[in-house]
Amino acid sequence: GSGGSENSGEEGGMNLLEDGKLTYASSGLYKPFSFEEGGDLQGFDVEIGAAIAEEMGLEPNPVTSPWETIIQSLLGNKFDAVIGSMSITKERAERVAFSDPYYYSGGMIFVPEGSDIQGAEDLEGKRIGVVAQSTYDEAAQEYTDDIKYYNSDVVALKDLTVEGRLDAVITADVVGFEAISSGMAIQEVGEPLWVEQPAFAVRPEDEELLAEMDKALDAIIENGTYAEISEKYFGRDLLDVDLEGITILE
Amino acid sequence: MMEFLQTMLEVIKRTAPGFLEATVLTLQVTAVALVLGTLLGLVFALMKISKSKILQTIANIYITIIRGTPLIVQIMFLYFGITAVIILDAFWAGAIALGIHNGAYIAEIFRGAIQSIDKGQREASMALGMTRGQSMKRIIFPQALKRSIPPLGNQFIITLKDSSLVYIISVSELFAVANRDAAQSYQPFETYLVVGLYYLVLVMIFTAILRWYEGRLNVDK
Amino acid sequence: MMEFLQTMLEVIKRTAPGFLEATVLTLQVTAVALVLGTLLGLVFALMKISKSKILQTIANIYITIIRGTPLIVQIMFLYFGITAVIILDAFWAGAIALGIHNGAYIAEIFRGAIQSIDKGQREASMALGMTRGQSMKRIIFPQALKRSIPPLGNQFIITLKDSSLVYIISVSELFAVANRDAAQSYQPFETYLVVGLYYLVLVMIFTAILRWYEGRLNVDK
Amino acid sequence: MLKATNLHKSFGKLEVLKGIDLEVQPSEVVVLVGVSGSGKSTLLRCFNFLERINQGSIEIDGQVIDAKKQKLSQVRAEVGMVFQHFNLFPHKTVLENVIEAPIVVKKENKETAIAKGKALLEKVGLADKADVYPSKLSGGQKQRVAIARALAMEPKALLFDEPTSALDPELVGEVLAVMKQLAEEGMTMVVVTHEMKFAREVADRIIMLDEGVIIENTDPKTFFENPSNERTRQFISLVE
Amino acid sequence: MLKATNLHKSFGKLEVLKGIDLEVQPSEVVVLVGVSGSGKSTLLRCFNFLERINQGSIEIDGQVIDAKKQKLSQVRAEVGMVFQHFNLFPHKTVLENVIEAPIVVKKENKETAIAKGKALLEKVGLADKADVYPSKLSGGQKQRVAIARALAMEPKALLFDEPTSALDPELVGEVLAVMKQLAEEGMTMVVVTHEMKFAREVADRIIMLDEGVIIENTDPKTFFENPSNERTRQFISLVE
Ligand SMILES: Nc1ncnc2c1ncn2[C@@H]1O[C@H](COP(=O)(O)OP(=O)(O)OP(=O)(O)O)[C@@H](O)[C@H]1O
Ligand SMILES: Nc1ncnc2c1ncn2[C@@H]1O[C@H](COP(=O)(O)OP(=O)(O)OP(=O)(O)O)[C@@H](O)[C@H]1O
Ligand SMILES: [Mg+2]
Ligand SMILES: [Mg+2]
Repeated sequence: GSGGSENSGEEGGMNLLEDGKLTYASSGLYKPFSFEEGGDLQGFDVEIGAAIAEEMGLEPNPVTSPWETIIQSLLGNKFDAVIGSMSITKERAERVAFSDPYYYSGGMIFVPEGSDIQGAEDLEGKRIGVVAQSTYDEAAQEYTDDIKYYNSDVVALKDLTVEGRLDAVITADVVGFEAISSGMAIQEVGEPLWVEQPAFAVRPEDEELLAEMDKALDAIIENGTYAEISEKYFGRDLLDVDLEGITILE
Repeated sequence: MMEFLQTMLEVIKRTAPGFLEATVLTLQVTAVALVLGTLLGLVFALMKISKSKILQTIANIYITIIRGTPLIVQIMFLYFGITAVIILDAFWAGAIALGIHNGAYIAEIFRGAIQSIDKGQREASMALGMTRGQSMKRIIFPQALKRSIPPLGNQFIITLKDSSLVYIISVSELFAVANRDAAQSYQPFETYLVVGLYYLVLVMIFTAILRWYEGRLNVDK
Repeated sequence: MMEFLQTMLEVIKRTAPGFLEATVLTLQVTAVALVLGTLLGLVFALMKISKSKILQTIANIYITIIRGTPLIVQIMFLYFGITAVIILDAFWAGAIALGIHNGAYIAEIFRGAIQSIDKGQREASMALGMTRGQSMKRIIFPQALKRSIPPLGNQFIITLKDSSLVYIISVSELFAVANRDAAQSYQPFETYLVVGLYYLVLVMIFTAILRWYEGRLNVDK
Repeated sequence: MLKATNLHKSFGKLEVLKGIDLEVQPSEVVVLVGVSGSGKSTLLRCFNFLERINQGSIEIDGQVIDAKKQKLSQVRAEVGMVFQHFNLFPHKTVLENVIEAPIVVKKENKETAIAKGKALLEKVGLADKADVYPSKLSGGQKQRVAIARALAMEPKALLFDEPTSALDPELVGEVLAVMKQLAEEGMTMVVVTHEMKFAREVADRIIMLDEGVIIENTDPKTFFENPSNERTRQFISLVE
Repeated sequence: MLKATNLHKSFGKLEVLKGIDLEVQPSEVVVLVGVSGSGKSTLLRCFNFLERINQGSIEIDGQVIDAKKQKLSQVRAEVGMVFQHFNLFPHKTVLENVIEAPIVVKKENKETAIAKGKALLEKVGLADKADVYPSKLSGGQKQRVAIARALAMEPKALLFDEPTSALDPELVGEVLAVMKQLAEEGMTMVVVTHEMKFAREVADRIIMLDEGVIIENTDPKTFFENPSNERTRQFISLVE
């Protein structure tokens, strides 16, 4: 737990929950971005958050929050920022302030192995699983009314392997690939539907904090820390993508 | 205050279509769970009071496990566990998990009611030449059933509220819909207040029906 | 079968560090909820049996609302609602929500126990010249308290299981940690089975302590 | 008619009946007395196999009953029992209480059972209460219904376990009157009671139990005026 | 000592006492009889203000008690009551039962209370049970403790509501003996009982209640041998 001395003098207007600490949240159910293994919270988002905090001279304090309520919790002062693969959308931007994107991610359709679904056009009227309050929810609504909501992408993907429960899951490509490489009997369909831009989210009034975080992001990209973390989890640099000809989700 | 009421009215209006639809699902899950739970409860209650040690043990294990673990764990376990055997969609998985959960509690209600019947009743019927079975069927059980009605009614209300937990396996009942609305609208306070009202009204209706029914039963005799 | 046991053993080993840590949190949330619930329960029970209509009404409203809405809605409402007033971290918000929830049930336990004391006790004490207050404090309440212990014990066990719901406001108790493990290991079936075992063992320990304590109480007198 | 030979009965380590020998002749009325806990109820219940005996034997109508070989429910149907707390079936009307066993146990047809049941209610003076539920009756009325219910099975003997102790004093008489009438009609009866007046007037024999042993077994006159045992004398002085 | 004038008491629409006039002299023993529901308990409870009266007045020691002005708990402390079901405090030992009220109500100091309590237990023959819990006592012993408990408040009068009806017959005597002793010592007593032998021997006066009205108020001899009312005669024939 983290008790609440708000506004501290030292960090000026950064309005941190705890002095000298950057408390940032992810769902913890989004392997390989945020997950818990052996009691430790880890993953790409968690390490990026740590690097950002250190760059800002703060102690990193990663926490988890169920995705459905993560924005409510941010606005309710439960933590300082979301560093949890939250993509920039217009609707979210009305409530929170976003940093620059910190990676690009493809929204991808996954189906059970051997499914007849060949592409997005086959999704018409099918049962699609997504995480509630995710960008994939809106995407799925374009294809079908039969949407099942989950609190974890991984659990949704697992349900794909249960015959008759789901026809497809829409989630981030990397999340699906991670599941496939762990032996789950699912496969991707076609190319990413779009590319989205996950970014750090803070309360709109925390402008100073956001500026500091943007500065820190530039710095870790510059000094190679970012590439190192990305390499560790994905074997490549996530920022290293060709954005030609692909829709960028807003 | 006026402003707050204004907001609340708006939230109620905005959420009504979705919430009412979800209410139907809540009631459906509850109904299936109750029917299944009552059947299971009856079977396990009879097992528990039977003379067979094996049947007693089976019933005890079932009841101990169900009463010893949280419902939400049972739901998750059943949803991911039962799939190895049969295919169930979320609605049925949720309703069945709730039903199995209820079964243990209802079994204890029936057993308690049966054992609460004065043992003079059994003795009197046996002294008249009835067998154990006849005595149970014609003398003990009818009285026990009547005595079970208030705690069963209570259990029904608990089930209605417990049905909120199947949201976790993506059944779009009241709480699931409220969650989505709270996140979308960024009005969690108002949304949860309204969905709480929905449950409260449902519970009060349920309670009123029960009171009326209990009253009728008492007048009958 | 062998293979299954093998897998289970591995899962138990793998999850042990995280689950044991989470068990501590589960017990802490439960303990806070129980202490708070008992205090609230006492206050509201006394209000309910008081002669003041206003106090009675307040207690009735509290109990009706708490018993008429799902715990998970109460948790969400408190966590996202109360933030407007004071800042509570998730642990305290969850424990307090659980405590307030418990208060209503414990109030009914105390009230039931007080009213179950034979009215001859009150009459005998009044006939000896005691005031209502003296009679309650010295004669009725000590007996009621003893009679409350079994249902209170039961309520304690319910609370232990209910504490699993505070996962939703991101308290890292057992069920939250199990969720995370299920999402990371791709082994939901085994994970939920193991976490179920944790709860079962806790409940059985709790139950054994209670039985022992009840036994001791009975010997005492 | 009823005969116990060397009857032993224990509850766990507590030996309640320690070798009872007792024979009841047809049409005899035997009153059983003794202080609380002496084993009176237990003895009665053994006669009706509501308790399993540990040792000894019980004969009904000259036939030894073997709990292992015989269907006890059938044996029980032959010896009726009336309880202290009536034990009427609260979910059935007075008439239904009376006809339940004949229909269920003896498979009597319903019309016959009703006709006989009504006659029995007439006999105990409750013809007008046939369609009433037991909760509406006074204690004395309840006990009279219980007697009619037992009689409906046409038992060879009737056992009474303190049939009037749960009654308000002014209601005792109506129940004793019915019992007296039955005795006069030749019913074989074993009656546990504290009503010494009834014992004196109606009993053919009075038996005193003390700590699981029969310490007095004699006619009423001798029992009250010249008991053989010191404890009997004590008991009489206490209850009279 | 105790005086009721035109006492009326209703429960809802049911008028249970319909204008009772009754005066009890100091040291007098009054036995109250009547069929179940006639209002005996209610009358006793009115004397002790466990029931509020609807009309009429009650005097204690010549002083009219006004429920609105006086602290009833203080008035109650002056008139003791012994109940049918003893109502001992099960969570307290026998001695604690006896000293509870003197300490709590009369603020007696503990040593004094214990000394007096032990003397009272001696008086009812239970000195050796002082540290035992009530659950370990027989019914007769419980009732004697209840009497000691009432005496500990040094009441001006004692009310008994069927003090022996919940007892096994062989235990009735020991309680009646204590009551008789109290009567001989000059305690003012009002006793509801069905023990006609006690009434005959100990009562100064017997009062018969019927449907909330006093229909007999006379000495025992007249009551049994020459009652003025037909219903009294009926009642006597039923209970004797
Ligand atoms: N089912 C039982 N289990 C254990 N002990 C029992 C049981 N039934 C009776 N007893 C004991 O057996 C003894 C004799 O009991 P029983 O009821 O036969 O006495 P009783 O003479 O009928 O007494 P009462 O006048 O109180 O009815 C008592 O000590 C009683 O506690
Ligand atoms: N608290 C009460 N509320 C309603 N009715 C009551 C109450 N107490 C007694 N009565 C009724 O008042 C009437 C007289 O009761 P009371 O107890 O005084 O009779 P009783 O002569 O003592 O009878 P018993 O011999 O059965 O004790 C009865 O009809 C009874 O049902
Ligand atoms: Mg007996
Ligand atoms: Mg009375």
